[in-house]
Amino acid sequence: MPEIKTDDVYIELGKHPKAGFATDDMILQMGPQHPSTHGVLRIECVTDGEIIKKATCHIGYLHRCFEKHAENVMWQGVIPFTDRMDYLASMGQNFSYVITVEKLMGIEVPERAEYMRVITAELQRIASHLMAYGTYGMDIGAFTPFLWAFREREYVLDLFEKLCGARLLYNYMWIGGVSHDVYDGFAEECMSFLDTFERVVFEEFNPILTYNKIFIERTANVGILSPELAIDYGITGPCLRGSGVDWDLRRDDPYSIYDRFDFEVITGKGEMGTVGDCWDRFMVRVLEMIESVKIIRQALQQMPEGPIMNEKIKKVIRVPAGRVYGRTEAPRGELGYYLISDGKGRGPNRLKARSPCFSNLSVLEEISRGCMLADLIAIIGSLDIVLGCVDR
Amino acid sequence: MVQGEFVMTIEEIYKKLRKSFGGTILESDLEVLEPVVGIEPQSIAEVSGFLKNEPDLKFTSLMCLSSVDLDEENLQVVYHLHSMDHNHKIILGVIIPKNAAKIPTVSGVWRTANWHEREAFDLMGVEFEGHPDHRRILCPDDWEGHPLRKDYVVQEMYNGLPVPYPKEEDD
Amino acid sequence: MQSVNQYFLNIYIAIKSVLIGMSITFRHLFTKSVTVQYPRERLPIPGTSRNLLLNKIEDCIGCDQCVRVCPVNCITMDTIKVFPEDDLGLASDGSKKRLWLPRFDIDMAKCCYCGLCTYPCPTECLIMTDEYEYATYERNDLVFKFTDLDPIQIAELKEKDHIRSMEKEKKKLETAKQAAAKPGKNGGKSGEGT
Amino acid sequence: MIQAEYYNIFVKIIDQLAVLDFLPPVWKFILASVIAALVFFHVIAIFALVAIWVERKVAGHIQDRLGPMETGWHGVLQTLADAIKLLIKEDIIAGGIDRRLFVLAPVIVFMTALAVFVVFPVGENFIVSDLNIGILYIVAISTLVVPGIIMAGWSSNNKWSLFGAMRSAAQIVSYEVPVGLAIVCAVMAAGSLSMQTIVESQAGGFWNWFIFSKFPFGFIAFFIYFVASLAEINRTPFDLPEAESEIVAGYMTEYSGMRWSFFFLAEYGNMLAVGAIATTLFLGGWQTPISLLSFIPGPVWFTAKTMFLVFVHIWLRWTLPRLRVDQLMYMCWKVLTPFAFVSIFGIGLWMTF
Repeated sequence: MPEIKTDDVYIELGKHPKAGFATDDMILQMGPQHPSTHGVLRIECVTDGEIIKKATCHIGYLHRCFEKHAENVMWQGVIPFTDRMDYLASMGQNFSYVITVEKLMGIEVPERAEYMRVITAELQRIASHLMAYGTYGMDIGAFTPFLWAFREREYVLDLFEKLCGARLLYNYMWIGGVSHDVYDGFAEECMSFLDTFERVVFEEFNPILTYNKIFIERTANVGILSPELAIDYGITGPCLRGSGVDWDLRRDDPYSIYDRFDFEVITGKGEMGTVGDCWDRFMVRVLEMIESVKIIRQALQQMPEGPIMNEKIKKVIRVPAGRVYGRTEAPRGELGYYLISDGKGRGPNRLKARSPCFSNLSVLEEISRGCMLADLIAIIGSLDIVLGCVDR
Repeated sequence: MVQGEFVMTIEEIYKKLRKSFGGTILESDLEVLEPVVGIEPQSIAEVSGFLKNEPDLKFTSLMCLSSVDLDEENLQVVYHLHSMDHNHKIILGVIIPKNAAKIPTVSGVWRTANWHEREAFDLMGVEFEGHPDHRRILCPDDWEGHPLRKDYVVQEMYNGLPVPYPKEEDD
Repeated sequence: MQSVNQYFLNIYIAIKSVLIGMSITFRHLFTKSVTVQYPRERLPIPGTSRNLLLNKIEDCIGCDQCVRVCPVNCITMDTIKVFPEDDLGLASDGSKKRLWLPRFDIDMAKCCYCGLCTYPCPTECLIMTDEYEYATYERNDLVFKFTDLDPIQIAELKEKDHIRSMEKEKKKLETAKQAAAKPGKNGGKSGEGT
Repeated sequence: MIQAEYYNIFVKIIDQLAVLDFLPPVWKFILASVIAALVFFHVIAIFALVAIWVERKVAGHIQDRLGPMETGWHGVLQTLADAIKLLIKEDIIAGGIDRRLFVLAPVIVFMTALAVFVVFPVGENFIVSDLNIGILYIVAISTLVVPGIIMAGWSSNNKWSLFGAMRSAAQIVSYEVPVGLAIVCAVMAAGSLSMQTIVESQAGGFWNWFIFSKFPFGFIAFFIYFVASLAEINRTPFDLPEAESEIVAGYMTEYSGMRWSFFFLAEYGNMLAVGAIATTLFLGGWQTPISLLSFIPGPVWFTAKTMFLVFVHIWLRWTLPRLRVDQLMYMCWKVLTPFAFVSIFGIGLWMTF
């Protein structure tokens, strides 16, 4: 595809080289209040009719300067802020932060707490991917799968509410353990949910949306992201795996106790079109939910008895001086926290969050060039961004 | 993907870098948890290109690019690199003075650095020379100051609107 | 020939997938709905739920831990050190109360329901209840005031505290002066006790 | 003056009223026409109220929820409440728009939806005007919706509106072709352009309906008509002109309150219209499927068949995603149109031999 320069785009009226009569490109401000930008994202599209010549992202509408906040609260006070980063996958965000702090403090977490963390993080991955499934269907124009996905997601949120008292912003994983032990019957409820969920994915979600011909036509061969481009742009998570790169931090850079579980890393195979198109990214998410189900099943069976908090953790947490970068596979990709402690303050001296959505969104300009307006919506949806995570 | 035999320890990578670049690689303490290899500011782009393209290093992915307010005088830009082919990691750190915070861009090496550098510029005020799209990213274009600096004072008014949260009146 | 086959295959797949989708949605027309009619039916709230904060003020010893840990600064607490002649009694866990609490306000409009404040509370007097419907017309009505002292008492206490701090100040000054004048000798006994 | 046998049902009623004997026949005819127009306006309005409620209930139950439940029994009055809300809303006309076109556009769109109702044979003697070119009249009138939508999109001075209008114009004009060809199939089979004659030629049981009697060509023609008519009235999966997730609300973006509800009414009026046309052309109109059930009057059959088709519209809407512009055109020109020609050819052969 030829490189489009700004000079070409803002070409003088009436002097378009390819047209015999006066034409001009239209600049379309998509957002910040647009139904399909998944929050407050503004995309400045230079369009030729319905064809996008250039789509520039303008982010920051949801910027709260979380990193500055984190410098002014206690170590455990950062956790509620991490919840609010990616508000659809709060457990994953908590997980990443607490294991980074624990790495810096050099403490161990009780076995039971590790299992609880894995179970909740994987349940959260299911909930988050369900949301991605539903909103993607809605971007393409199907409304019903959205509410069905929400129905299943509600069951996960119900489990979380019973477990820790909150439905969306959990503050569940604490430094040194987890805040609540499981209630009686959690394992049974979880298992029964997983059984119905697996059935629902294969009997309802896949036939109605994933293998619908219109949906395939809309998403296959659209927004192709080659593996080299994906790695170059720092794309992680399902988007990277959708491009066929076999990379999952849970397996390749294991943290917590993920090395004890047996699961597959799903990659895009170009089943309906080219490897790395929107359909592949979507399908990776659908199949990852099934892999998460496997992990939760194993974890529930293996979960030992014991304490859920490290006894050495005091009410006022002291962290030794040092720097550490911890990363986990959050539902949307590699979530990293770079923490600097000076050993004196009550909170982090500097916290940098490397959010997956931030890097994932940056590729939009590259892969949306030359597509149609409807395809742009499909591409944004398939990248599955959360603006709270992009803007922090 | 993982090829264990190529994994290099941080010491080996450090030695290799010292051999190729000599003095621009600063003396670094490699004993601490996650050691940072110090680099001279002007040579960061070259070192990055070397790290990415050298066959037995292959640092294809830039995990994270952070800017740090080090002390009164200095800022630091920290690069977390990771090789998907060989599964080894390195952390580079570049220290630059606050009053002349300029550093060559690495967005030509890893394109993910594009937005991360814009963020570092926006929030910490590090200027990246040669960056293709050097604008603020998160704050509005006409915002004053760089919020993540420790000495940052929030501006009183922005486009005629008061910025700081109004102080509660004691009843 | 290939493309002709593909053309008919595509039409066949399209019609088939539409019919499959329609059969699934038709089945759902008759399944039971999963929603509840909110104001009339309510889902049970689990015991762990984190909603409105409540402080059992008679148990509060004013240790300030909740204020320090709160990430959004929604708790405001004023304390006055107890006077020697007063006895505030014991908290339910047996620890002695040493502080008057003329002010313990929680601004629920700021609260982020993280529950961090309830964890370090030594007497477990600050809890999160399952009350979740407390919408108000005024934002100030969301500031919950928990002190059990009436305004007159608070004014008196503040006055007393002021006098005490003034005297302390005076005493300190005197001590410093005496220490400067006659090092080693203890003085200023007359200033003690009000 | 119009011939006596084409006098519509309203003219007949007014003729029989002794009270109105003092009026000259022309005035009686005008009075009858006005009454007819009012009646059909209310038919559309009431149908729209019911259809919106049905749509919401069907949507709710398909999505495992209940839909409106508060106003009246299972929310039957919800649409009425919404209508009242829309009526009393502030009439917002944004700055920088072409006022006259903006005001006129919903009227034109609604009028076209209303005008096609004149020729629907609801029962044996129940038709407002049995024009001998009835079906041609429908095709001609329904095309008038395009200028209305373009006016709405252009006058709004909004890029999304313009996108919606252009998409809609392209879509409606293209899909006129398969619609017209599918109609031609029925016209060829019946040998008449009159709606009443088309229905009468399908008498005597459901196997005589054109959808079954000329199998498979009748069925293909019906299928093409049904799919293409979905596109004509901008329903899912062809709802690109108002695709919420892409172009906000298309040509309706700047409209609110009363004017917006006219578009809304027109959409449901159009649903009823295409349902009625499909019923008339392919499903035997008011004819009973089997003679055993002939005690049920014709209008009931007509309404039932139309409602079933409307239900299928609703059902499809809550099942399918949306096509893209180029795929829409592909479907029109490369799938529906060739098959329509095949079915015309087939029916032609059938009629010859």
